[in-house]
Amino acid sequence: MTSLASCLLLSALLFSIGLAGALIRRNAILVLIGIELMLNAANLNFIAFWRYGPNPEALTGMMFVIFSIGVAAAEAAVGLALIISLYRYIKTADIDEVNSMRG
Amino acid sequence: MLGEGIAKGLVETARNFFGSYFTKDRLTTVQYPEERLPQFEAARNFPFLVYDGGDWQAGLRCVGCQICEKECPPKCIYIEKSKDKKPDAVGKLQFYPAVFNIDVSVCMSCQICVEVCPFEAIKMDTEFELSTDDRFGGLLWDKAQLAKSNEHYRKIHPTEAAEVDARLAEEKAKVDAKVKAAAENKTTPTSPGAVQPGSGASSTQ
Amino acid sequence: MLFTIFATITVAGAVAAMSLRNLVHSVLALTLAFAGLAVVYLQLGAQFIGLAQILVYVGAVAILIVFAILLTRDAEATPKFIVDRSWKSSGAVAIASFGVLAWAIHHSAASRHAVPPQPEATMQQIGNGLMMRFALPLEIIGLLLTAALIGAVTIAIHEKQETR
Amino acid sequence: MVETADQLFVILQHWLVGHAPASLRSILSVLLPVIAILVVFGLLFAITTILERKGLGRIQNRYGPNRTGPFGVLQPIADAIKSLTKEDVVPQAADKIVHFLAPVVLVLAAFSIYAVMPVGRNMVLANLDAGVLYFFAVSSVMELTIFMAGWSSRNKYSLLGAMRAIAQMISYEVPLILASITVIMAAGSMSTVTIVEKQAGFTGILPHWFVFTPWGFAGFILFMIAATAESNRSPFDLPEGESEIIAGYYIEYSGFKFALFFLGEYLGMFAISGLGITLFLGGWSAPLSFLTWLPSYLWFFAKLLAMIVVFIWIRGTLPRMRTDQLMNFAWKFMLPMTLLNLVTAGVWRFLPGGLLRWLVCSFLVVVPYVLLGRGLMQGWKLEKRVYRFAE
Repeated sequence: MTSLASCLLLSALLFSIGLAGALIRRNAILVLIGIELMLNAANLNFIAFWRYGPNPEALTGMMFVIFSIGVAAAEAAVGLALIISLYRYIKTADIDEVNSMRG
Repeated sequence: MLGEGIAKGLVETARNFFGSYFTKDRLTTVQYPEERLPQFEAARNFPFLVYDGGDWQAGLRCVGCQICEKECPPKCIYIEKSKDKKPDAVGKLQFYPAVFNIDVSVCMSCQICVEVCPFEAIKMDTEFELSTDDRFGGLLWDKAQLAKSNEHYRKIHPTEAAEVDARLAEEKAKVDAKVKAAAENKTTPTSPGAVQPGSGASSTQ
Repeated sequence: MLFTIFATITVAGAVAAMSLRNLVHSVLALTLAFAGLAVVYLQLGAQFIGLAQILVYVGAVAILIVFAILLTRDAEATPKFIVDRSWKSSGAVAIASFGVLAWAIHHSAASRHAVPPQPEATMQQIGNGLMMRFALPLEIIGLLLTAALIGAVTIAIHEKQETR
Repeated sequence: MVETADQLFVILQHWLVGHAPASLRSILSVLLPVIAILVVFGLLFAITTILERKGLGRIQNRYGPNRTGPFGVLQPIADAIKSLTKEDVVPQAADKIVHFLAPVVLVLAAFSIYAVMPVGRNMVLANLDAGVLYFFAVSSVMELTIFMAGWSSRNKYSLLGAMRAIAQMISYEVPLILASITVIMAAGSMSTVTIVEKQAGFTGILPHWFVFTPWGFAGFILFMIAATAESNRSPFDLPEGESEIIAGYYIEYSGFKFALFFLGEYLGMFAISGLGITLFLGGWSAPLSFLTWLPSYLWFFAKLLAMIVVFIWIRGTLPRMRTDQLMNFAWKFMLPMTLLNLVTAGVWRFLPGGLLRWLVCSFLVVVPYVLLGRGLMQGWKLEKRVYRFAE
């Protein structure tokens, strides 16, 4: 029963799970994982609309996902580098502890 | 240039590979159960008890003094001294070990028991094919398994055995001389005080 | 049918990733979600995207996260509170967003179209698209990735020297 | 006759599927090649273990295993029985589920790589449009299983080994992919079958393999170096260095799970050799024009065995590298070389055929090699080692 609606529902579910995780969990790495999940949900939307959309020959949705994967990889690299450098300063990856602006 | 050494190494290993098929003396491996390397004379593995003559029970040199039991670092020797005395190799009445066990799974082949034994009764064997399917009983050797003839000792450690034999012969000669002297003393009465300390010293030795 | 199975795997992986206490476990669950999503892409006819998803997410991003977890040494310690102080309101926001999205999907006109035939997306077409129509975005992505590489390296190296 | 011999297994498969009930046909047509892959490469694993042990033995002037069966050829069976009957020890602190999953996923991933491997004419399970990408995608899963194994064992050495393995595999994946991109450029396709077909045909008696071009030759060497690193084989076997981290990520594995790891490792090696053959050595095509009467699959497996022999030879020759040497080699030599090789392949494509093309491209390959090699060796202080106490 693969249809546009089911794909979109899966995507919405993934997005909400990612959002909930990013908002609820305290660990910075898990927040990053949540953001990755949300990006993936968006990618799934692009693919679904490319597949069921009116003009699949243009490959626009697919191209967007390729670039989005590239951006997500860059984001993960920089985000994790930030988390590691943050950890070096304050010895925790718990974002609730990072509430002061001391360098 | 990068890679030269690698090429050289590859040629060398290839030469080894093919050479091993053509020149047999390249192969250093000994095909063990069929071929064996001669053992070194100083090789040692686990201790055994030396006996003289044909009967191991009569000829056992061990007198059950328990020095080795006390000195053994991993405490793998267990001795029970006998209640009665039997004549030993030289004919003197001695205690003998009623039980003499060595747990070779514990033994560490340190040879301390050999060094402390005053009677040359315990020596190191060279036997190494000792595998057994019984982990506990199979490696706990009793007196019967431990007893090996002096000829065996001469065979595995010829030089050392010759020294020991010479020393024992010397001692035996000394004892014999004393016995003879004592016998002569008994037949021809001389001062008994001169002999007494000498015989006392030899009995404590 | 297959879609349902892989969608379930994906969602289960995502839920596990966000709820497990052990961080390494949650990354492994995340890779499961990524892999499930890759299979969904393959089912939708996007072969290149599906394989790229596995290559990038399972092969690179998951490994990167694992390295970060081990470098921050939180893998073994399970903290007392794994959730935020404001978890109630955050959860409500997430549920509300899902509600809105689901409502929108249910009522949108886009999902009522007939299912079109499987569109073609050969590697040739994708390559031509990337090299011709999307050449500029490709260059920009290359620039971005280089910048990200250099940025990540400088962040890590700079901090290391300062703590010494 | 030649045609029948070549297509023997294809015909056999069609015949078997044709005789099955209609409802089973679609499953059977997939299942049969899968079973064939499992059996053939499982057997190849057994053959390779004995070949490796014998070969290494001979290189070191030993006999190698020669007790089980004639010349020790039954040794793999003895090993299999031993590993199957051994006790499976799981550390108490280990993460039981992950510890169990790691070898299973590794072997699954390793076997699924073979789906895109053309082992003969018309003999490929799935002719994917993105076959080469599939290969790299699936082999990247193997990195994750290594991490799973190393982390779940709760052992310092295994974690260290896993981290070394991952760092090494990620570093060498870049030159591996870049080296194979040259072929993808030249063939204009990512499908393994199309790549092999592009290398068909002969000039005189020599085939049109990509390895017989300057960029192809350099690409092949670079690919094989990266492949050696990727499959964690000597001289890049630091992740499982016995003398330093006592077998790395599979310290805590025993019995059948250890055998699975072993299998996965060898399957990875075969797969990457197979990819090298497909990309550079013309896949299943014959090496000389008058040898085409031999069946195609025989050629593929002959090439695969030759690659395995080279792997064993290298293992018997080179000592293990140090981590800094490994990383320097990857980033200061392999990466620039593969990037320049990419340029060379482009130049080759756009220059007209003839001697000039050969000269220019050879120049483009050799000069960077010499310069980069010199740069790499600059830090090394190579001198004859003097042994003070030995000798």
